[in-house]
Amino acid sequence: MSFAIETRDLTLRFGSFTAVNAVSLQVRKGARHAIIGPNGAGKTSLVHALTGSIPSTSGRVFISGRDMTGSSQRARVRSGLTRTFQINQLFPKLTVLDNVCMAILEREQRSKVFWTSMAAERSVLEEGRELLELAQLGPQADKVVASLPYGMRRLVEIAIALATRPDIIVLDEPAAGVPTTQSEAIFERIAALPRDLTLLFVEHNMNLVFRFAERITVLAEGAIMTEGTPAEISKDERVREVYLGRGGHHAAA
Amino acid sequence: MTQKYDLRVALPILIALALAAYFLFPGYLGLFSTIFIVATFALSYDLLQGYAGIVSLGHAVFFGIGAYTVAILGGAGITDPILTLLAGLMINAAVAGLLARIVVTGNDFTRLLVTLGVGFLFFEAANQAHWLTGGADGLASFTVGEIFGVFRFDMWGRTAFFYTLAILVIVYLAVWRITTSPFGLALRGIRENTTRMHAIGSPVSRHMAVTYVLSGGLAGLAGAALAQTSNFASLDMLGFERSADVVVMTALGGTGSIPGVVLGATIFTWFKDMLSAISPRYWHLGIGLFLMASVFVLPDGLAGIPARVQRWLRRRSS
Amino acid sequence: ADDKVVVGVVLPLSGAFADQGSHYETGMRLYQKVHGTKVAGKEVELVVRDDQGPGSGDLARRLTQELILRNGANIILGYSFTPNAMSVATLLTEAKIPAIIVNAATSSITTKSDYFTRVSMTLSQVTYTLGKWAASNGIGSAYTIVSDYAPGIDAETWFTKGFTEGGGKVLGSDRTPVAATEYGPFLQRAIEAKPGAIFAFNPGGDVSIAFMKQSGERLKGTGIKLMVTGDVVDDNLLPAMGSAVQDVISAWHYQEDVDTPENKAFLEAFRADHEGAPSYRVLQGYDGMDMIYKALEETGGDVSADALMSRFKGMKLASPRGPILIEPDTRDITQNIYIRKGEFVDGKGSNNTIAVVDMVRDPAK
Amino acid sequence: MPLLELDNFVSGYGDAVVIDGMNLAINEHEGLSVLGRNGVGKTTLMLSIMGHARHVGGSLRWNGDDLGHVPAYRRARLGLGWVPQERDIFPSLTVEENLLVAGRSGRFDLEAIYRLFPRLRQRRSNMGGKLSGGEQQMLAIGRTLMTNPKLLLLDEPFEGLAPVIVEELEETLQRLRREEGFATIIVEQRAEDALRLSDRAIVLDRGRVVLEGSSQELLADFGRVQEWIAV
Amino acid sequence: MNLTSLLTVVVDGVAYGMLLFLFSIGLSITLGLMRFVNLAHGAFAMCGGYILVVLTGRLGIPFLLVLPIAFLLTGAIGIALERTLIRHVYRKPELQHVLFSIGLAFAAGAVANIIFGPQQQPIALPGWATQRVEFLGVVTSGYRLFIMASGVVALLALLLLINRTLFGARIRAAVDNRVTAEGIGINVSGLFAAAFGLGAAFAGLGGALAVGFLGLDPSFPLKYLVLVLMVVAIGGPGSVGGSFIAAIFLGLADSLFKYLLPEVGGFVIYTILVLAMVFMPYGLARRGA
Ligand SMILES: Nc1ncnc2c1ncn2[C@@H]1O[C@H](COP(=O)(O)OP(=O)(O)OP(=O)(O)O)[C@@H](O)[C@H]1O
Ligand SMILES: Nc1ncnc2c1ncn2[C@@H]1O[C@H](COP(=O)(O)OP(=O)(O)OP(=O)(O)O)[C@@H](O)[C@H]1O
Ligand SMILES: CC(C)C[C@H](N)C(=O)O
Ligand SMILES: [Mg+2]
Ligand SMILES: [Mg+2]
Repeated sequence: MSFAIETRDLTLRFGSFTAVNAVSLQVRKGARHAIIGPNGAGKTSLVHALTGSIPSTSGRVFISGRDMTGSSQRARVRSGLTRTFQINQLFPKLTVLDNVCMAILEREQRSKVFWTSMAAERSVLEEGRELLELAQLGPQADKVVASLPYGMRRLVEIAIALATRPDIIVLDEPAAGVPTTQSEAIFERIAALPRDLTLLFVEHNMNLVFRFAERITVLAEGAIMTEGTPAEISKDERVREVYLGRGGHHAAA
Repeated sequence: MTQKYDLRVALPILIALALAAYFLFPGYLGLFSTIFIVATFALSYDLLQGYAGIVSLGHAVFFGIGAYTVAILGGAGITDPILTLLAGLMINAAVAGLLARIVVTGNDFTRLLVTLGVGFLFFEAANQAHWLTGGADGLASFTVGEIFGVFRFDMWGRTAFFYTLAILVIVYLAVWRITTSPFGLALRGIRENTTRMHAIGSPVSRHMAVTYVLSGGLAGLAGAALAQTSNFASLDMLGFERSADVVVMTALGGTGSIPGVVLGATIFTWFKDMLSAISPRYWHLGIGLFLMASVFVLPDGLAGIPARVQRWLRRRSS
Repeated sequence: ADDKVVVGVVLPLSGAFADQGSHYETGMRLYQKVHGTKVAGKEVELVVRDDQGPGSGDLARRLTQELILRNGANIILGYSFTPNAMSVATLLTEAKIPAIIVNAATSSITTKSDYFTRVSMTLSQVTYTLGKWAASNGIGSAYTIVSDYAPGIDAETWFTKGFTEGGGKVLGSDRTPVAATEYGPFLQRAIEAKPGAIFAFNPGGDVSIAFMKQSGERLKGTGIKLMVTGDVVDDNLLPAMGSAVQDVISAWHYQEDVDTPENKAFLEAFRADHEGAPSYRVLQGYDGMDMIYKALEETGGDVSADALMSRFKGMKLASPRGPILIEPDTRDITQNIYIRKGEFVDGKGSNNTIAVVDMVRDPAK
Repeated sequence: MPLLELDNFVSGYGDAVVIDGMNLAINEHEGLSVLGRNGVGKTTLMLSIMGHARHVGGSLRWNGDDLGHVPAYRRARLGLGWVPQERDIFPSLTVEENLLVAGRSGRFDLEAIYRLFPRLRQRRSNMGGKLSGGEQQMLAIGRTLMTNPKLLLLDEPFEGLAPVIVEELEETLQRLRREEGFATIIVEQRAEDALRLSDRAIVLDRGRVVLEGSSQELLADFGRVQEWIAV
Repeated sequence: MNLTSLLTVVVDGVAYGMLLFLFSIGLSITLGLMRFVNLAHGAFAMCGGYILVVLTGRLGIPFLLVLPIAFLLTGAIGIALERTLIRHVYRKPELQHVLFSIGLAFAAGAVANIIFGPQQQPIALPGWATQRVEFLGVVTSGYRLFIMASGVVALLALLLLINRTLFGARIRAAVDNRVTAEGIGINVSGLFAAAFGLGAAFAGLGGALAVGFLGLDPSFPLKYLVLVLMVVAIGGPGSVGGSFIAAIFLGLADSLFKYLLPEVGGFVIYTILVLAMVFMPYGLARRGA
């Protein structure tokens, strides 16, 4: 079968430092797949290389079976792969609605239109509002992003990504900086996304990982250390040693 | 909200003030035309810097090419003002298109210097191409025809007044339309967060290049209008000082605000003219102190005044 | 008002060229101090505006327009730079207002409007004369170094013409960036060509000071003479040049040592409230006013353009620089050109006349 | 005498009052947790102690001396150490420079920090802005330790750190308190973790202390805490 | 063309480059380290120039003694301005820096015009400076040699200060995040005053040394701005070593092109600038921020 994401010996170097080292990763269509690993293991770097934010040094990337190795980030987005950021990357002075419309316009190739009014983009605006309703950001639509509490800004981060109508969405620590109660809400909302959407996420909150992931890949020093189901991973001695620690974690019920 | 304000309030006020000035100060028509031209130029720059976030220290290149286009065509017998005006627009858009690649790459700081360097290269090239541009002597003996074959540019500057005002209004509307369009929203996105724009698949460099082309073209209109109304084109029109002036005026007015920038250009030009008439030798002191003070008194530029007044009123009432 | 003549003055008074502009104004004011502000029963009023230097032809044009329309100027006196003068040509023609060019030196300006006349000189007049003189005074070969802009090219062309017509040979010609302050490499090229002399022109002020200092160092001991136009070694700049002026040959229409009674009076008036030697620019401002006063005297105060222009054409004046004539056909100036040699004695430099070429007409017309 | 003492302390930004009459004292060896929902003023409390918010009223004393008009950098030199919530790594400095600019003599020097966070040693010449999220967090903590503070203010210090690192860091902090007389104030979203780490805790709401007690008590009666911190 | 001529031209170029370095290094400190877009750099340089003119010319104080005075006095003026006005400008957007410092440059020029008049100032260099120096056929002047020596001394002094102490790192830290910098005990406002003073002092010294080459009049503050910006940009803002290499490179390129290919003279440095910025966006010192 073909994978939503497949990498072969994907490598990313910064100067002489190898952040991602010959990673061969396969993520099935519709999977809920987590990547964990020590700080600086290369998780975010892997996300960069996958999405083309930073061009990879060597190896290949396939998205929905198509070789996208040399393609621009734009091309990858257009083929259905979207990401969010570990540290919010929003348009802080714009309204929440404008934030998501920005992505819809790009998707619909309307962003190059400079001769008509934004107000005339009815369908875009409508879709934006619908999406915000879905993300439970409806009441915030006309607020400026900078005025929102952190947790809600985290949601906008995800809403923008969804506005590109991705087949595959890569989330980099979506719950970072959000209080426990809220982070669970965020994950529940993510989990409720359509099943045919492929989900790859990086997260340090093990409660969330073990609760929501179906498969886990452990990255250490840029390379894949092991991969398995949450139950397998939580038992793995090496993973405990380099990452989970003595406290350990168990697959949630 | 401010976007509607720009169109429904600020623009009519601008036109009304201009017309009032025409009748009240008939001896100042030349100055008014200059102000309209400079404001047009500033708007073209604001589109680039205030909306796409591309700082440039070489924007006068387009102004100058616009002026030379008129002068050279005029010398070759093509004298219809509307025609040469449009030629200024097109040629500049083309030149901007060629330059866009090297300008768009890099960061703010390098753009500043790349545009600066490009500006000087054009200056030097125009200086050397004596046969075409008249070198340092400039071009003065070209004909400017009558608008629609009817309105001659008279020495009192009446035709020039209405002509340059019309151009300003058209460019005002054009910039307003561009910045309130879907493309305008994308530009704001680029200014606010380029990383995210890339991540949603936006062709950031292409958007910036398109802005550069639009902005260059509009700047060409301003330059062409100056050559037409002053029957003259010379090196300084694409020189560094004009580029620096436009940056200063835009900042003074408040980048990213259309009426603010028009006001900034007006006040800067008018203030310079007034000071230099009062003290032809020492007026730099006045303009210097004025600019320094503006940083403290008007931190958001002239465009920030309404908001400050509002805040002040609110504080008083509460 | 009928009892007033308004002279509109357009000069660079701020920025990099403020120094130049201030000299012309000094000359104009000096004239009024000596000869009073009234002529033919009318008060002569100066309205001074700043055109900021060569970089603003359109501003010069607007200022001129405003002086005419708003201040009611009857005549314009000004323009230090060619482009600024060029920019007002069509305006003058349309407004029918005479203008006396106080400096701008490109030959062709006066052909652009019938209302132009000039009280300074043309570069062709000066450099052609210098070229001729050099060729017939023992200099067989030359190398030219001029600033790369229109006046520089004028200077190169006309020097070369005069020099080769006189039998000299130009071994090489370099053009330098206008604002260059580093001339070592150019001088080195010239020295290698082993010419009898180097001819140089540059735009005055700091650039010329830098050029002179560096050539002073470099040419010492090489036996190569340095020839320049007089503005490069303006009397007024000599204190800043130090010993570099020693032995430098130059051609110009005025310097402190001109021996005429008018010059004595002029210098005396100048020294009453200024230090050092006057720049030739002071003289040009002074003579510009003289032209206006003489014309008004003759017309009895008639300020109409035709009356004034007809007096200017063919006007002869006894200027401090010697006799001058405004050619009736070209409205351009004919005057003596002095060949001078620089000397530096007791810490003070001067340009001393070694030859006079009488009444030179602009060879370009 | 307490190390730090707030007496009816009021502070905020511009016209807005955020900390509204706070009484608080912290002694040597003591560990205090500060809990509360988003936006109740936890960060503002830290900023106020450091001298970065507007002091409106009440007093703030350090070893008995009034800190009211002492500028921020002097407070730091007196022994207040603060790890900002946003990490605020200096992006144009290398990892090592980030540490060195903070250095003041004492127990923690470069070597000690590198021992605590070996990862930082590996990345020592990387630019601060190019570190991974967790590495930045380590660096922020390390940088503050380099100032050898007596009172450590930690604003959500465990955010984005791998579980093993969190464990190690917790141990280190406990040991420092026991052995060196350090005092710590920790703001933490994971209330239970925070309580396990501290001796005492306060719960804030709208700039006031609404619940206070020893950590054990509060852990035992966690429901009451939950009331104040759940959304 | 022969070897000694070529060498003469190379020496010219190096001397010119050193002059550019001395002239621009102050800006590298204020713009590069402090991120204050100081377009009034030339005004401080002019200040040094007038100090030189007044002290040597009118008061007859020896040239070599005047240089440290110009350095200190300009630095003091810089600190005074920083304490009163400029420190309120740092935190404003960069365009406001531009407005403020351009305004300052204008005002400074006008003040010089009022005090000293618009004319070029005579600059009295000591005898050894105007001396022609010939070595193995290579011709240069005492002044050029002195400039070269001064450039090297300034380079070493600044390298020591910035690389061997934490001065530079502390400034960058404070610029990156003022609140956090204060939070770790850095006296930011004192540090900024010192750094600005240092930048001004070097501008004053550079100005005092440069006027012997470039002349001095009230238009000085803006006249050489572009050249100075270019050196700083190509060198990489804030990098002393980078500025040094860039300045020498520009000086040499300028000289050699003038000598070998004078036809393209006016284009050379700007072409270098554009190419450098397109291909090395962070300048020679690749410290991307
Ligand atoms: N642009 C860069 N230049 C140099 N090194 C970099 C760059 N970006 C990341 N690195 C280094 O690459 C390594 C991997 O970083 P990455 O951000 O991928 O880690 P991570 O696994 O996401 O860690 P964390 O869990 O802390 O977020 C880190 O050591 C980091 O310092
Ligand atoms: N710089 C500021 N200016 C004005 N108001 C501010 C500023 N910073 C914070 N606030 C306001 O002060 C209040 C307290 O904010 P603070 O950051 O202290 O909350 P917090 O408890 O740390 O929240 P979080 O859990 O999200 O970190 C909030 O209402 C916030 O909007
Ligand atoms: C020789 C100079 C006085 C010429 C003058 N700069 C001009 O533009 O004409
Ligand atoms: Mg990461
Ligand atoms: Mg907080």
